[in-house]
Amino acid sequence: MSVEIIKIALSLGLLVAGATCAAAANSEQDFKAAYAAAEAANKEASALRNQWTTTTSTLAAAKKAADGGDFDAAVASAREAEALARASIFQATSEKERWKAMEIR
Amino acid sequence: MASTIRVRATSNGDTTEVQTLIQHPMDSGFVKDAKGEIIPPHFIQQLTFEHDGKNVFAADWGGGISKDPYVKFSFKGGKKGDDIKVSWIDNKGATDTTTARIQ
Amino acid sequence: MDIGDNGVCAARRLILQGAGAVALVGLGNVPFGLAPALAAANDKYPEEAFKQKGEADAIKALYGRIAEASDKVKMDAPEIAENGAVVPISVTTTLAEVTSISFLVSENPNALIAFYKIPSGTVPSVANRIKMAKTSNVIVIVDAGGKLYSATKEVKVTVGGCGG
Amino acid sequence: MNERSVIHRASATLAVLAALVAPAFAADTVDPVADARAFRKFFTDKFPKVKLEDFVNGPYSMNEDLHRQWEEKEQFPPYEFSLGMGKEMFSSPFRNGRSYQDCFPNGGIGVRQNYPYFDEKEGKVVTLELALNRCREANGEAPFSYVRDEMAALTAYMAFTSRGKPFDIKIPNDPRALDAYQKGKEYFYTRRGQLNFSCATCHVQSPGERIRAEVLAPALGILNAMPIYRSEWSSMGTTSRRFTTCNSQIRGVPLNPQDDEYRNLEYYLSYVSNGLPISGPGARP
Repeated sequence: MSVEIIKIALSLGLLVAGATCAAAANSEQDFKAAYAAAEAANKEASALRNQWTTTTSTLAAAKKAADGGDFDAAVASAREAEALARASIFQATSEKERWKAMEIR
Repeated sequence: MASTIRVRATSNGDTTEVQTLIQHPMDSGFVKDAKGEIIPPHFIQQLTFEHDGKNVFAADWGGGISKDPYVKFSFKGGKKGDDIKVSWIDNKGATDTTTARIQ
Repeated sequence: MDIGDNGVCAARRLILQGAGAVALVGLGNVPFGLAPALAAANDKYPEEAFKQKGEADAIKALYGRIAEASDKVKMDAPEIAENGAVVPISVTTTLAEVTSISFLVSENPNALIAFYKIPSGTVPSVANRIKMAKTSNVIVIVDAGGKLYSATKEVKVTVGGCGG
Repeated sequence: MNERSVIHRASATLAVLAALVAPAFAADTVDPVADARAFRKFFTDKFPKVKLEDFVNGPYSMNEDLHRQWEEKEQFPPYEFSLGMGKEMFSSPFRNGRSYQDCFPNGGIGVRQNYPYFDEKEGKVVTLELALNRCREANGEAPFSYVRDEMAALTAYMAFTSRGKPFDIKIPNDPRALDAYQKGKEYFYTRRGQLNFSCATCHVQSPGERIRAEVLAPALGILNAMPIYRSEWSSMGTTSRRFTTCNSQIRGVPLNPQDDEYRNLEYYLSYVSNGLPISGPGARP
């Protein structure tokens, strides 16, 4: 499990780094790629019956920014949405066994 | 159609206790709906209770009374089997009246 | 997921019908069947008092007099309202010759909540359920023997009764 | 061999057996009877002053100031109109002349405590709300929304006719039933949503405490009061509405009402409250 946590932490760290470095010039193409990745992750969370409302709202924010032509903001939101979706997937996976710790016996 | 007014009136021989619950939105005019638009004021303004042709209790209400309003009071007199007449009118002019028997 | 407030649908329909009936009679008129009952109240609705913002203005508009605090006015109200939308408040008094009892909430958009006429023979004791926008003083005023007496109590509200 | 030694030997054998199987038992075997016993004990130990049958009154059993407000409300409860509407709906025939009464044992009166049940034909849990909509559809009527007033009114009336009757949820001798129960339990304890809360986080670990402004209800007996009039909603809510709003409050996307997960959850939660009286319809802050 701890390996998983590290993975998540790493990916979140990379995301932040990515968002700041790329601030110079994100294109519609960048947005589309980031958005597709976020959507795919959210779909995976849905299959695990564990979507987060914040993923949905962040995806919507990304789309809105893109519609307004602000692709930097759009890409940042899409990446945040992907991170949220990945966290929800991680949660669902780790809870498969972890829930038992909470059970009243 | 079912009345908007529910009444429970009970006599202990000396006084009669009257409880009333009324189905009404009691919109104050200060609340916004899901779309962010103000829900216009819509509330009961006057409520009266009559026993034996005499007014025994009357309320003037603003929009600060809860939805589906409730009120309780007691009056001296009134016996089992007597009628209590309850009427209301709201700020849009709608009304309802019911008669309940004292238990 | 918050479900829209459809709880009032049935009531709304009924009310609209009522409004239609009034429109036929003529706006602003009281329909025939009800006239005797409301005439019995023998009083005009104190529109101005209900429109006032603060409690001082509301009291002035309603009575044109000032109230003094009295321990003979006993108010029962919760310390913390379970929800501002429904706060049970009741009052009872040992004062004689009571003609009316009113309820006010200082911090509500309109302070005056209710004004109850107490004919002779009716016990000076009322329970009702009111809305509170936020933590506030609740004031009860009893008109007894031509003088105004009041009781005040703070009720804490953690969930306001003025939002959805 | 006298009686006493028989008992001795038998209990010794049991003890050995228990010692042998204990570890595996705890990890893998599903034992609803033991679960329900432990569940009840947890709450009665945590709240020694609350009488067992009072747990069905939720937060009102945990807080004195709230209890007084509740008593005042119960003098003329806010679910009164819903109850009246439910009674009228329940006794009105469908367009084909049949009615809800034809769909339920005992004409639907005094049966709420037996729902949900495990339907061995379907191989799934059937809740009262689901049974009501199936009844409508079987008689050519459109189903009601699971989260709105009509469903709340119908279930309010049915609960009312069962008031005081203890929950009596059965798990038939069918591995699928045990599986549904176990899945319901898993759902109850599984953390979800961005807040990383499970149902148990609020309703096992923190009942009686305030989360933001609300006093949390204990999980024991929580469904006995359904449906509920919530002051916060200013309207009635069904079990489906309660489950879906709980999910969204912890920032999880709710599933569809009466999805298998919710049906199983209701099965589990009702089973562990077996023996506690039906108190619905209820009023809640």
